[in-house]
Amino acid sequence: MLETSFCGLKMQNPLILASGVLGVNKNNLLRAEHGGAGALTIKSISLEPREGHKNPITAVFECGMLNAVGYSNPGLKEAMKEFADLSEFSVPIIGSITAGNAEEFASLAKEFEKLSFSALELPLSCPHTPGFGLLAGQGTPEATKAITEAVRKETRKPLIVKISPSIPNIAEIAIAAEKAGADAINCGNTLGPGMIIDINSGKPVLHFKVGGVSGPAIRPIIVRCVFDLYQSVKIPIIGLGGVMNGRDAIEMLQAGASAVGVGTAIHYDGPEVFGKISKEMEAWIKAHKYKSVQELVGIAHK
Amino acid sequence: MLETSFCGLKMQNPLILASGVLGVNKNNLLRAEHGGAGALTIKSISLEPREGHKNPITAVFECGMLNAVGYSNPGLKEAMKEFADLSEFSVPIIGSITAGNAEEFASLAKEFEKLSFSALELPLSCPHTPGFGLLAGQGTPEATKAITEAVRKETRKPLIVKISPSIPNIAEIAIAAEKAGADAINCGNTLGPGMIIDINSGKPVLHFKVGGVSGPAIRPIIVRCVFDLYQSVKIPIIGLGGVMNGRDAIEMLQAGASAVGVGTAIHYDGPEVFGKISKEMEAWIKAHKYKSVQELVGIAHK
Amino acid sequence: MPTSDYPVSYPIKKIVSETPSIKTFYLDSEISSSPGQFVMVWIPGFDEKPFALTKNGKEIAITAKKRGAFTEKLFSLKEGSLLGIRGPYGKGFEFKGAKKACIVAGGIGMAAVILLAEEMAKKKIKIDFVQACRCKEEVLFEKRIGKIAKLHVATDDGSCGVKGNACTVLEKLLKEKKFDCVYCCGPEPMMVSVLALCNKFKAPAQFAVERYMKCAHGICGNCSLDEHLCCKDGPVFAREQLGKSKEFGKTHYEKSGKKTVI
Amino acid sequence: MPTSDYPVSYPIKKIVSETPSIKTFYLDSEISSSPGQFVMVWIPGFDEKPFALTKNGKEIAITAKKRGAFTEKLFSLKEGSLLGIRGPYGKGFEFKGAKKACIVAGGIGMAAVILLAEEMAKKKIKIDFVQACRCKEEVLFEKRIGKIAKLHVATDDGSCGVKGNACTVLEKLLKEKKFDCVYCCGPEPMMVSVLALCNKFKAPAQFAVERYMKCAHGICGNCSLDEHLCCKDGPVFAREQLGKSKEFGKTHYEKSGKKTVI
Ligand SMILES: Cc1cc2nc3c(=O)[nH]c(=O)nc-3n(C[C@H](O)[C@H](O)[C@H](O)COP(=O)(O)OP(=O)(O)OC[C@H]3O[C@@H](n4cnc5c(N)ncnc54)[C@H](O)[C@@H]3O)c2cc1C
Ligand SMILES: Cc1cc2nc3c(=O)[nH]c(=O)nc-3n(C[C@H](O)[C@H](O)[C@H](O)COP(=O)(O)OP(=O)(O)OC[C@H]3O[C@@H](n4cnc5c(N)ncnc54)[C@H](O)[C@@H]3O)c2cc1C
Ligand SMILES: Cc1cc2nc3c(=O)[nH]c(=O)nc-3n(C[C@H](O)[C@H](O)[C@H](O)COP(=O)(O)O)c2cc1C
Ligand SMILES: Cc1cc2nc3c(=O)[nH]c(=O)nc-3n(C[C@H](O)[C@H](O)[C@H](O)COP(=O)(O)O)c2cc1C
Ligand code: FES
Ligand code: FES
Repeated sequence: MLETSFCGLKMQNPLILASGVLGVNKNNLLRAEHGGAGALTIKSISLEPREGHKNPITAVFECGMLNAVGYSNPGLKEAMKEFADLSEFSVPIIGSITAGNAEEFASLAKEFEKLSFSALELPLSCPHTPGFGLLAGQGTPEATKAITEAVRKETRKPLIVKISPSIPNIAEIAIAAEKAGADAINCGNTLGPGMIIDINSGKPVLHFKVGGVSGPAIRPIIVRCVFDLYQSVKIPIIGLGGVMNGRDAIEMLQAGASAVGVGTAIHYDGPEVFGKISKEMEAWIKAHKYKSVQELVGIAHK
Repeated sequence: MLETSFCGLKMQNPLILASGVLGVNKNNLLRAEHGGAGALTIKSISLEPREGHKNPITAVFECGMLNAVGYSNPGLKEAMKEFADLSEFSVPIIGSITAGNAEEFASLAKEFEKLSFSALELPLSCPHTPGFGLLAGQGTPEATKAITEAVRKETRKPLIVKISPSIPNIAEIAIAAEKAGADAINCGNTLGPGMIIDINSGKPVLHFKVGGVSGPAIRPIIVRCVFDLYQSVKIPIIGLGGVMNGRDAIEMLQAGASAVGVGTAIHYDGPEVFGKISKEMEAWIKAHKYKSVQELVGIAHK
Repeated sequence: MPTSDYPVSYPIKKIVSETPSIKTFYLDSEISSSPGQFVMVWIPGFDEKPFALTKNGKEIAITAKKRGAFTEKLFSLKEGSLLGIRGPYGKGFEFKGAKKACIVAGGIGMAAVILLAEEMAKKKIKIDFVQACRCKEEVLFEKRIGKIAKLHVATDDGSCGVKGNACTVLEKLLKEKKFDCVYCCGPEPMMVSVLALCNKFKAPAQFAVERYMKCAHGICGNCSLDEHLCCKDGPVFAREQLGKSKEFGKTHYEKSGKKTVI
Repeated sequence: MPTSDYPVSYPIKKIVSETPSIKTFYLDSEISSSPGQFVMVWIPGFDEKPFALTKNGKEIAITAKKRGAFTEKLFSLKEGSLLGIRGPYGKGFEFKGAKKACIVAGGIGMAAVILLAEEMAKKKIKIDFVQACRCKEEVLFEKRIGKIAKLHVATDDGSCGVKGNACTVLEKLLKEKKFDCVYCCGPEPMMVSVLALCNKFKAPAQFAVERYMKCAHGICGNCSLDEHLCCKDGPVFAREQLGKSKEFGKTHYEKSGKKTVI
């Protein structure tokens, strides 16, 4: 009942592990698969290894989480080893790469083409890592076009462009990605950035001072973005941000998402949250006499 | 201990009732004064009466609230009657006006000059009312400059420009306002907009479909905006968004706010929330051996 | 603190025509409210208005009188159509310790007090129930009240019960008996008269007051009655509170927030 | 679900030099944790690392060994300096029903088991406590342990207790006695040896394992040990779990997420 296909990826349910939440290594990914995810995204990989920002890299507040991990990752060379063999997985794995410019993106994509990822995702939208994403000016239609086109030349895998809900004119970005050859939009990355201060010391808690906001706090904004994008682009959309339960996942589908990302929910319910959300979706779908998740996609536009 | 002055307004505490939360009439304002507010902002008034959007105009989610009131207000003529006599109040009252363009703003300001408001606030940042705020293009440096300059000519009252936390380059807007003669920045209005869907009917809950997000969900983003603005402008800042308790208010001050707005907290704790927050602030300030709230302003920058 | 509060819609299970102008809509939405509280009823994509519950618990019901755009749309709905509900909101009637009570309802004000009568009956409170309406056909919930209270009907045209208004009946009752409390809901001019009567007889009294409601959770300020917010502090107010009011029976705020004479 | 979880800072109340390389820092922050859990300790504006609590309740303490940048900065702090704390995190040691226990600690691994010893002593559990360290000067918590357990010291240079390592002592003990459980924390190579010994003697055992921790709440994935997350599923693992591990004693993930041989 929850089976679906997204960009040709066959999924047992529409729930995708978000990039950067677990996903650092195959161990993590397996855990999320066993937790019930329909597909898995790896943590974004850069050309060189990165330690990321100093700790604290996350701060949980009463409505979600701030993070400024700073794209810590072992770099392309290590990633090529870690993900060389994906045969132990029975769900699709989505590669994620991050870089400072179109050229670097393209060279990463070229290498990733050798791996058996089912799709490739480009986050152009991280709000808290100098040299990358929004802090490298990747949140414009021009940069989106340039990067997407460059990567498109290097990959035949389904190409997902991940955009920022903080950009007022989000449709422009998505349209630029679509025109440049993207097969799907992931909407989206963390919001903000935001800041939390430890009032006793007067110091921002995150070492990078600011971090992207995820979790339930941002869900209504993501839903609105997905709703807008559904009217702006024809390619399918991943709704990602603040989904905690079956209701939230169904809301994303109704707004126009064809698949639903899940990240911060793992903080609250562990990797088993995928199974929980699936069960809740199934119960609702049954009770409301739908036959498949596809039927739900975009019905809020009727 | 909590006494402060903001733009020359003498306040018994730094807490200001946010515009549009209660504030529709003097009854409402009195209630907030009795609840312990240090100053009160009226609901924004437009030239003509407005019924606003149909219901639902608010939707409370687990992290705050969405609203799309649509600037319902009785219009200038009625407001001139309602607020003709403010002598019963013992705290400063801030007038708020909203309009579609600089000219209209100026003519409203001219009329408001006849009333005894202690200051005048210009919301250029509402995300959900066609013809006003962001939907009228008021979220640009150019529009901010034009409107602020036009109003500046008509008023000698302290002039507060209220800006949107949804604008990536928020400092640009604040600098434009400062240069155009604003005496303070209110940061800020609701975030987004966002959307909540009733999954059973597949319909967005708000009649206007989308609405601005307020409450705890947006606090970290507001804190970051205030932190950024404190480094960008010299005029004082009102930190407004998601403040629920003494800790949150102190966090805003430390980020750089000289006064702290409170709106959605009233949903959770009623108009008495001002007294509650004041008490919590006082207890913390005593325990940490500060002498005044002024000492706290901006210390997160040290 | 952090719970959501927005309408969730359910299919209408049953629609009952109570009178030529009044219908009751049953839904499978579970809400437990106390009498006098209200819910917001949403016609998805259309509009949303406050209503009293006339049935409470695992199955709920609202009873509406056709007046304007919203109730017209409501009356056009069929069984199976979706209605959104949020609430309950506000403070209900106080009846702890009461032994003898009088309920006075005018027109669709009935909807706000029928559950009160039934709850009080469960607590073995003796009830005199005064219902005022236009004519015989508009008498509401006759059977439900008959089981639990002494019903006194007043109609404008005398087609049922006494010819006259609620006060005609109430004054007689107040002369004869002493009530622990008079509970009243109806058009505001009627409530003003009832308040005056209760003052005269020094009878404790509570009134369910209508104001134009939007948010229903104490945020928008539109429902104010003096310093009170009808949606949170009310809609039920005691005689003493209304006695001091500068606005009860005189002014209210329209949808735009404009102050208008009632 | 929705509670916040970020460091709150408190002034250091007292600093005690335990050994030439180890200090204990006392704070007035109230935390109740179970032995084996850990907290994240933040030097505001500098960095944050995981530490065991060596005192629990209304006043807490952490005990640190000077190693690299973080502990150097920590050692430079004075009483009154602020330290941020969040936690406790992870799963602690299981000791319900145990009657005779053996604790084996190497170096600063001591910090993770001192409260365990004290909690077990409260439950009248008999404890043999094996502490292995470099030399006499580095013996930690001698007095605290002396009161509640039989302390066996092993030093690299033989300047105190047995000359040798933890296993030298443990093997002797395992030959003599039967323990309900062996609890172990120390450098991973030492734990690998202890695990082998316990396997040999079929002694139930639990180990507090270190992995590079960042978020500490199961999000970043850096602390993984096979499919487990050390910060949530650990840091304490049972002998059986580690026996099946492909990574214990072999590889861990660096700060960048790079897999490295231990
Ligand atoms: C606490 C409360 C409980 C109510 N319970 C019931 C009930 O159980 N059954 C019932 O039939 N009606 C009830 N009402 C009235 C109901 O909410 C509607 O006002 C009424 O149905 C008329 O709406 P309409 O759009 O059909 O007509 P309209 O022509 O729009 O309105 C007729 C009159 O109703 C009033 N009104 C309209 N909208 C509102 C609103 N949002 N809030 C308050 N008053 C409004 C106005 O004074 C208007 O003049 C209640 C009102 C309140 C405040
Ligand atoms: C659950 C747990 C509990 C701990 N309890 C204590 C304790 O009570 N007392 C104590 O002194 N130390 C404890 N540690 C180790 C402590 O967190 C630091 O690793 C250690 O203090 C060294 O940090 P440094 O920056 O001074 O030295 P560095 O030179 O930076 O590090 C020395 C070694 O420590 C390890 N390390 C560094 N940072 C981390 C990190 N964030 N997470 C895990 N390992 C790291 C690395 O393997 C590194 O090689 C604990 C570690 C874990 C995982
Ligand atoms: C700790 C953390 C690390 C993240 N790292 C990445 C990353 O490397 N690449 C990326 O595209 N998104 C990253 N994200 C963003 C998430 O993929 C996701 O877009 C965001 O958290 C919103 O979804 P959620 O509310 O379900 O968490 C990260 C998020 C978190 C919380
Ligand atoms: C119901 C509602 C109505 C509002 N109306 C106005 C308004 O008329 N003018 C305005 O400047 N801001 C308006 N706002 C925005 C608030 O003043 C405030 O900026 C926002 O709610 C964030 O603060 P909070 O999180 O403390 O509520 C409104 C907010 C709400 C929730
Ligand atoms: S209806 Fe909004 S405050 Fe009462
Ligand atoms: S430290 Fe982040 S998952 Fe364990």
